[in-house]
Amino acid sequence: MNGEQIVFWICGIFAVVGALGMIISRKAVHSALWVAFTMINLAILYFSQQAAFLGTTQIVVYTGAVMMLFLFVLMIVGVDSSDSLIETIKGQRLIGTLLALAFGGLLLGSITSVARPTVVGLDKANEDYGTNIQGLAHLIFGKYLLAFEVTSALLITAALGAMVLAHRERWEPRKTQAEQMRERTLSGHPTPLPNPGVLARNNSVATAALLPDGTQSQESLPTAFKAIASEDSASKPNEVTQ
Amino acid sequence: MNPNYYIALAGILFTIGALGVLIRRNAIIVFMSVEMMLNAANLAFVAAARETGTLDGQVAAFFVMVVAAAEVVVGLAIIVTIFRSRRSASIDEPSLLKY
Amino acid sequence: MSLTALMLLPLIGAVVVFALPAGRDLLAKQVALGFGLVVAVAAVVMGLGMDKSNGGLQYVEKYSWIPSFGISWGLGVDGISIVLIVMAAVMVPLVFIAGWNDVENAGRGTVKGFFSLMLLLEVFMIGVFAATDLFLFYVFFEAMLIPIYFLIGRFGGPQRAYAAMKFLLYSLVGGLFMLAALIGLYVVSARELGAGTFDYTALTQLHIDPATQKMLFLGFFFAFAVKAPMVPFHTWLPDAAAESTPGTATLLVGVLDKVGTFGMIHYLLPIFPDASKYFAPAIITLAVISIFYGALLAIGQSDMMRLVAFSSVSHFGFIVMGIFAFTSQGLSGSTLYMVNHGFSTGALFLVVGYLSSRRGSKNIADFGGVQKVAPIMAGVFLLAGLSSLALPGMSSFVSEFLVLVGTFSEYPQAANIATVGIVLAAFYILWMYQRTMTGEPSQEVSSTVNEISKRELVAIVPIIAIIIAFGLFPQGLLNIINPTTKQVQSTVQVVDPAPAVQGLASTEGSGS
Amino acid sequence: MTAALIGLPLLGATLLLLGGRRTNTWGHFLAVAMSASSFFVGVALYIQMLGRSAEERAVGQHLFDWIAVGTFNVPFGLHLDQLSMCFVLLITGVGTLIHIYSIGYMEHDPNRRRFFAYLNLFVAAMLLLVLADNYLLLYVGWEGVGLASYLLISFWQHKPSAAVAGKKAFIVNRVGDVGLSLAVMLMFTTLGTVTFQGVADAAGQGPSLKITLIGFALLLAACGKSAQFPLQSWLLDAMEGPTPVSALIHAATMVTAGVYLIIRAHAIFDLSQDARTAVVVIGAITLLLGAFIGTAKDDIKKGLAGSTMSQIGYMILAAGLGPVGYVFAIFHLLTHGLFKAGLFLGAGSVMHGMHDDVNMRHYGALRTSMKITYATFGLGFLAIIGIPPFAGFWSKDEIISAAFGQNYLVGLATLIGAGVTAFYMTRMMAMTFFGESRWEDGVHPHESSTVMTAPMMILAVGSVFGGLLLKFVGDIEAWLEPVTGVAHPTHPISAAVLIPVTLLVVASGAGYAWTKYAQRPVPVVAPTDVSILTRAARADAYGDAINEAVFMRPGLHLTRALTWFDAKGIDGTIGGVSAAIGGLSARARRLQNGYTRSYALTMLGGAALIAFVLLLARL
Amino acid sequence: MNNTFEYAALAPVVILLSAGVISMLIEAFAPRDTRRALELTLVFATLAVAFAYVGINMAKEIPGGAPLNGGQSHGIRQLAAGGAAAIDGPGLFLQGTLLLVAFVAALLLAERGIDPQGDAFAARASTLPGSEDERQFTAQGWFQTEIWPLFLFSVGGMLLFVIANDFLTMFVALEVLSLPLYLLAGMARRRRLLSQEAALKYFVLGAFSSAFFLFGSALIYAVTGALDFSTINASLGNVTQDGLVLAGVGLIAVGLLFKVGAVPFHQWTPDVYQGSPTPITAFMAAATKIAAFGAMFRVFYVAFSGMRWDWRPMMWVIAILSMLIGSVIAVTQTDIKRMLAFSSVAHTGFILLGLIATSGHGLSATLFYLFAYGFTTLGSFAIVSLVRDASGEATHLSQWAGLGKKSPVVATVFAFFLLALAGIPLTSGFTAKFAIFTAAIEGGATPLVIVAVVASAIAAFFYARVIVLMFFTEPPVDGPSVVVPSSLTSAAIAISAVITLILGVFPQPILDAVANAGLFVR
Repeated sequence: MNGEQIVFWICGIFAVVGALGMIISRKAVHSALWVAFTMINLAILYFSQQAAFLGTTQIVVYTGAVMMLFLFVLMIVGVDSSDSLIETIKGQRLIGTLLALAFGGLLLGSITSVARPTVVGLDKANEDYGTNIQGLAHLIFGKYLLAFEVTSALLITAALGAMVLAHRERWEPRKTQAEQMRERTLSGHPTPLPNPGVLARNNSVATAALLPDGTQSQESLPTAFKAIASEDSASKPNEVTQ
Repeated sequence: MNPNYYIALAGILFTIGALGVLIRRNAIIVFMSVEMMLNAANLAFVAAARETGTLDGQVAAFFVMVVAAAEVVVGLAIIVTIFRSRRSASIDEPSLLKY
Repeated sequence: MSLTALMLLPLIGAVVVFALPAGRDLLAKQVALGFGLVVAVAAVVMGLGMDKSNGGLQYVEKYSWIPSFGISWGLGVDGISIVLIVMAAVMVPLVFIAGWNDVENAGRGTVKGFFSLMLLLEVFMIGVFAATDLFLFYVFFEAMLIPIYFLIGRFGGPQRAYAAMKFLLYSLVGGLFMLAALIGLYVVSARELGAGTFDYTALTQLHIDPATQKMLFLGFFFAFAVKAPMVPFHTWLPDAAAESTPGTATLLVGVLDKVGTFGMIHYLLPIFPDASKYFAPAIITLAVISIFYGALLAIGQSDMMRLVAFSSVSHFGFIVMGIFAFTSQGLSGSTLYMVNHGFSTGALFLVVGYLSSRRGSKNIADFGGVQKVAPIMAGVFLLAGLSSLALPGMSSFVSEFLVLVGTFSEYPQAANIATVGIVLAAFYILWMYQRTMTGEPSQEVSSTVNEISKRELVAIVPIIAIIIAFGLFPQGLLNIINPTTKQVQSTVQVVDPAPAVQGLASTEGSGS
Repeated sequence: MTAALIGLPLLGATLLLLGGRRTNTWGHFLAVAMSASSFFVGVALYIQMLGRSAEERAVGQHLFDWIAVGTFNVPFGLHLDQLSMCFVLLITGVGTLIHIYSIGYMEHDPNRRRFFAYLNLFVAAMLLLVLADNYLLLYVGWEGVGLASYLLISFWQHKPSAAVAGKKAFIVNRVGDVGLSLAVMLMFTTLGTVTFQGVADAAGQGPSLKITLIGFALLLAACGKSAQFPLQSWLLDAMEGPTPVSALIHAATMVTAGVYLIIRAHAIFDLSQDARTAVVVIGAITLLLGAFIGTAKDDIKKGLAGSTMSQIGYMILAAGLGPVGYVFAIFHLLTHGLFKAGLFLGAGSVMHGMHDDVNMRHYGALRTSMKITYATFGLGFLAIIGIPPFAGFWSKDEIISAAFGQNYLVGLATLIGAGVTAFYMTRMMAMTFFGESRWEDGVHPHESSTVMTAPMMILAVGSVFGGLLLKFVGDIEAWLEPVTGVAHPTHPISAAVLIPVTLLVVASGAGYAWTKYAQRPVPVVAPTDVSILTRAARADAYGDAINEAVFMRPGLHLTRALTWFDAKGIDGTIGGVSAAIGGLSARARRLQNGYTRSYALTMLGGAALIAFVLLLARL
Repeated sequence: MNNTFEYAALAPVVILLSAGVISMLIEAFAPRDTRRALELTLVFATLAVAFAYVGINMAKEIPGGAPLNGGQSHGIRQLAAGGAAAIDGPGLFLQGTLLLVAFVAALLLAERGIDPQGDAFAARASTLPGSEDERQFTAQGWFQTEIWPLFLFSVGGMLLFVIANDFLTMFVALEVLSLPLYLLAGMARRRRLLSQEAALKYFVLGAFSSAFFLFGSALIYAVTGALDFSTINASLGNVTQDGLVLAGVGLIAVGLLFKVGAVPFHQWTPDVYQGSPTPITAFMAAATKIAAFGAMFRVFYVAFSGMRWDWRPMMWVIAILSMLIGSVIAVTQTDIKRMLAFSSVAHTGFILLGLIATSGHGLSATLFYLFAYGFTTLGSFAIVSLVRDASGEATHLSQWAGLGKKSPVVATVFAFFLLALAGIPLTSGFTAKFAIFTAAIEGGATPLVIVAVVASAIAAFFYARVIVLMFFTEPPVDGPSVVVPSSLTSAAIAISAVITLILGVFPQPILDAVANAGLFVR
């Protein structure tokens, strides 16, 4: 067993474990970490495959940036939210697993159906341009220049998309502190509104706070929740319920 | 070393990724599974590049990373939007459109 | 007068009528009738102008249309198509007169819409018979559905939507199978000729291998059998006929359905001679079944329109039988039958329409004793009925007998059995007459059913005159038809079977 | 000239039908005039014909080419020969008389004009039938008379029974027409022609089986039109029509068309012994059946109708005897036309006097109050039962004699028929004109007007002298010989023996009836405790019942079953297919369950499917 | 290696993407109330200029573009950008088609006269559905003009997609065209939850399918060592026994079949079509299908043409499933948009016949079909957007009852589009169907044509049903009304209708064009 084989088997198994971990972990954060783990292992495999630049990029872009973005969003949507064990779609898990096995079997079967010819190796390809990175650069800015340029459109789209969907513009000028003060005083609630779940038995955002007299304070609920309630009933189109 | 191993590994990862899409309900994990599939493809590209002695595979893998990054942004933006209006990241939740 | 111009006339009429301001109902009717009459006259003139020594296409015109597919705007008529065109053109103005108040009676739709659609339908009816390009034929074949669909669906009875839908779907399904076969034929022609073509003459000269012929034949035949309609593809007809206005039903059954049988004689036989021969026994069997099935079902109907529709199923059985007998008598007889059936069934539908517009019902049981309150109506009804049952002396007899004798020489058993069908025809017609016209009129009948009006007479009398005239002088039509059927026979490479006793027949003909 | 024969009454019919009410006042005169002028044309032609030698008497007239397709070439041509001439004179002569009679008989009918139009139409059609020069044109006349018969039987359409009877007549006739159609088709395919002349010329070379089949088919046609067994049932019902119609159509002329047809096609029958045998058998059965039915009828017209069947049975039988019988068939046809028309008109006159009551049990002793009717009817009676020298004797006797020449069994049948005829005619005579009166209240029988009695008297004269004239003056045998061929009858029993025997049989039949109905009182209500035979005869020998059971009821069941099948089977199948598609669709759209993961699952399945198919294609 | 970058040849793509960037800058810097005018000017000008460039490219024989395919030298053939893009007849034809479709779609996108609140897009997509923010933005008449850069990028991606000549460029182009669509799908003004759901589904499944595409490319690359189609085709000629190739072909097929919406990769179609803003649905249904089929044909006709005996059976199965399942499920649809979606699935099956024909005729028939279908679809969805009640579009079929009474013109035009979709003669749909069936029979796929005929028969049912509903049924009491659109939508409908009619009656010019387009460059 040479070094490459050792690396392959170790990192390969780790990668698979990470992948399995991703789909098995109940907590989303754990899954994210498993993915990161797999990616790092893949990066190592890249290194051993004469793809040093890619290995680096894998770690920087993927493990570093992309996975962090995932984690960040996970934080937004609730770190500790976890999938329940009960499958809601009947038979989905079983059929899915079976299908995946069948598909994987067919895939692996066809991959292994023919013995690969001997590996050419990248030494020659790299040497044409100097190093691996230079070789890549040559291709990216030569043969694949079009794709490269077009990728910019992709990135702009991504930025634009994130902005359109996530950026909340103001439809009125920002209030000054004085205005806010005045407003609050006039509203009858000089003090901050109770948070959801305050003094209630659970602290979900959906549970209204209890006022000292024991009644529920509707004001404690975020407007979105009230909105959802109305939106759900209002916008539910009659046809889809059939 | 026989590149079949790498490609087989890629296949396994790809399948696992696909399975993840099928059985996970958290939209973000589903999305991670898709990323896993893309990574599997990258592995195959990289292995194949070495096997065939061309750099195109590595370039492809590079582009995939860029594309994936852009995709992630858009995807997560959509997921966040959905989450904001539904307070849930479950991919099963938005199922009003059916039949 | 070119055929294109003949088609353009009603098209202009349709547009003009449609463009008239709303509310000018009478004007719309008059304009439509004017156009209908002009077309009829033009068609008759063209018919008279046919060269009777020539069985091939005449008035041929051809303009390139879609050269990529070898499609052209090719029109031309032979002896078979011209008589059908003339029949259609003559029926249209009569239907206009007869259906003068159909729209008002239906209580739906607009008058100008109705007449505009009718004229549009006439365009397609002429086109479908005149097309010499198979593709063009198909286009008209399908395009015809649209005006009829709206005529049924918009102006029909209570079940009109269902009937229109059923009609459309049946026709479309048939048409789609024909489309597949049509394309197959095109591909075959491309293979054989180098460039695909839809030209009728070129197609009749193809030598298609028998197996392919059979497949293509079946595709076409299915479409034609649905249209014709033959058992078991007939169930759309009673519904469509019963739900549409009498005028629509007349054109639908009297003219439109002829496209099916016309297609058989004009396209199936010359283009697929081997397959035609191969399938002939089976089709003849089906035709005989149609004859009886239609007749028996007609006996069982309680609705007059449905009864007439089923009788048509029976009549179409005769037509198909004659066509696939391949004898000159069968072919000419069937062609003549198509014309005659158009008139006789038209007459029946129109009279039934007169009755139902008065009584507000097409139900046989709602009538009785009409003869006493409206004797002329009853007389007209009887005449139409007698024509339908092929009373000798009327035109339908000539064609029916030709079909029978033509079939008899090739398929004696089929003809024997079919002959029995004429008894059933007498039964359903006379029984209907008995139940509706004879006896003492009920209170409702005597209060609602009044004598036939002048307008109604104007519509129906020409039809009956034609029926009787062609009963006595069918040769005028046959002289036009015969050369073409002869040509069909030579294309199919069949000859009439010779009688057992030779030598005498040839000396006949000069009359004794 | 020949065409004018047909044209005149046709013109009359057309004018009357199209003219409408305007012609009400004078329409019947026009009809009579048309019929009469046709008769005079016929007489003129007859005289012309007499002037030519026997071989040249037949004349053809080619009017125009009617139908010509391929070798099927049918001219619209007329053919007037001696045989046709007999019919022309009979039709126009008797027809005109009946037209005249009808002026009186239909006097009070609001639709008299229409009636006369139909009568004219009938005459035209009947003339076309006998003048056509080919079988297909004959067919036109054949159905034309059927139509006229239909219209006239159901003339009183408001009576359901009349409407039904008309329809029945038409339909049963159509069954016969099937035979005619088949015969024409067989002729064309076998002999290549459908003209009389062509068929006669070619028949000798035709395959014998085909010739026999043609004969059978023609016989079927004749059975329908001539009310022969088994298509006899319509004739009795046809008596629903006005009595002149019964006299003209259902006694004198139309019903004899079958006889005409067989004789016209004698070339076929000459060649086929089997076909002739069948004709004889049918004729024998019908003559006995008709006579049998006649014995039990209380309805005077139905009694006469049974008699008509029976007499036509004689003619058919005679025609089936071949060349020896053709002439006698026609002979009997002509005499029968005269005396039966007279009898019917007499019956009509009686009914006229009895307020349209047809039940003989309500008659009796009419000889005093209706003297002319009594006399003419009586002469007709003598003619029909075959008392010499009245008309019927000459013709019937010849038939009986010829029948014995053929076969003793057949001869016996004709002999028995003669006896039964005597029985039922005597019964009719006795019940109507003799015995005590059994009139219902308020009925005051009176003699009919002259316009009615005159034709009766003329016909009575014919009944008396018709036979003599035809046999000895007209020499019918020689007259018809060029048409029907030469016959050499063999007479195994000499006339000297046969005539007395026949007369004896007739006398005993008449005598038995006389003792039973004239000398004993006739119950006003028909007795019910009668023998099976009587019951059968009253029920028309169960002809209708058999039709009902064998054709009508199964037919209706079949129709009902098919209607069900059409709705549920065919339409149901197609509806089922669309319902199945709909159901499939409704189920399949559930797959679209709204869950993204489920869609992904399907996609993965699709990917696996694709991989599978790809691998499969490699194998 | 040829490192030139043929700007002229690639001009349409470059123009569109540059315009996208400019449009983005407008969003960033132009005052709010001038944005619409600027964006519209930019968009229509861009489309027009790009179209002109396509025309120029079509017209000229590019000097460097020597005929690459042996003797068959007719048509324009050139590889551009180092072989990453193939400028050839089919590619240019599809680009032209896409630009025209985009033009019409842009008219729909720009429409503000139908919805009383504004255009079809949320005033601010980032606001919560039903929130006060949303109400305020709407009330103040804000508009999400960011749809325009997204739209331009998407069109640019499509233009590239149909000429991409290697898997990498194709993948990137795929993403460029898809990502904006994912976003646009989620930006509806009404029924925003449904719209967002559509976006999520489209996105997740789209990403899922691109992964398949990508993995397939990787496998092909592993075998051939190349990503560009001509090299792949050349190499695959030698490698036949390799399972990897099959797997690669299959996986690539999955990715592309998803985009065209073929069964069993179709399930996103109805949901996304229904949920998206209708102008986007129209654009997506027409343009995406054109672009995806263009790419698919290039892949299978160029890269995998030597393996047609392998992939044809698979395509048979897919085509049969698409035609039948699409038609069958459409029968019971009660939502007009979903019905049209399933109809589009069935049409995908029909178009696949052209692929299966594997011939020049198959290709040109498909080009024609795509052209015809694109406009018919645009027109149909445009009309869907006109039928509205208080809550927005009234897409439930029952609400369409009696439309012929209320608005005969709209109903008639819609009926015309339906007839075209059903393939009735004298409409473009018929000519298209005819062409493609002809090609299929020539290619030996007669059984498929018979299946297609059966499917068409089933399909006729639901098209006819809508017509029955519109014309022969009484309108419901409180039914929706038909809004009179501004000239934008009217123009879009008119253009679609006219093209649908012309292609049915006088299709020869376009038939010539597709025939002259010739084959793909290799």
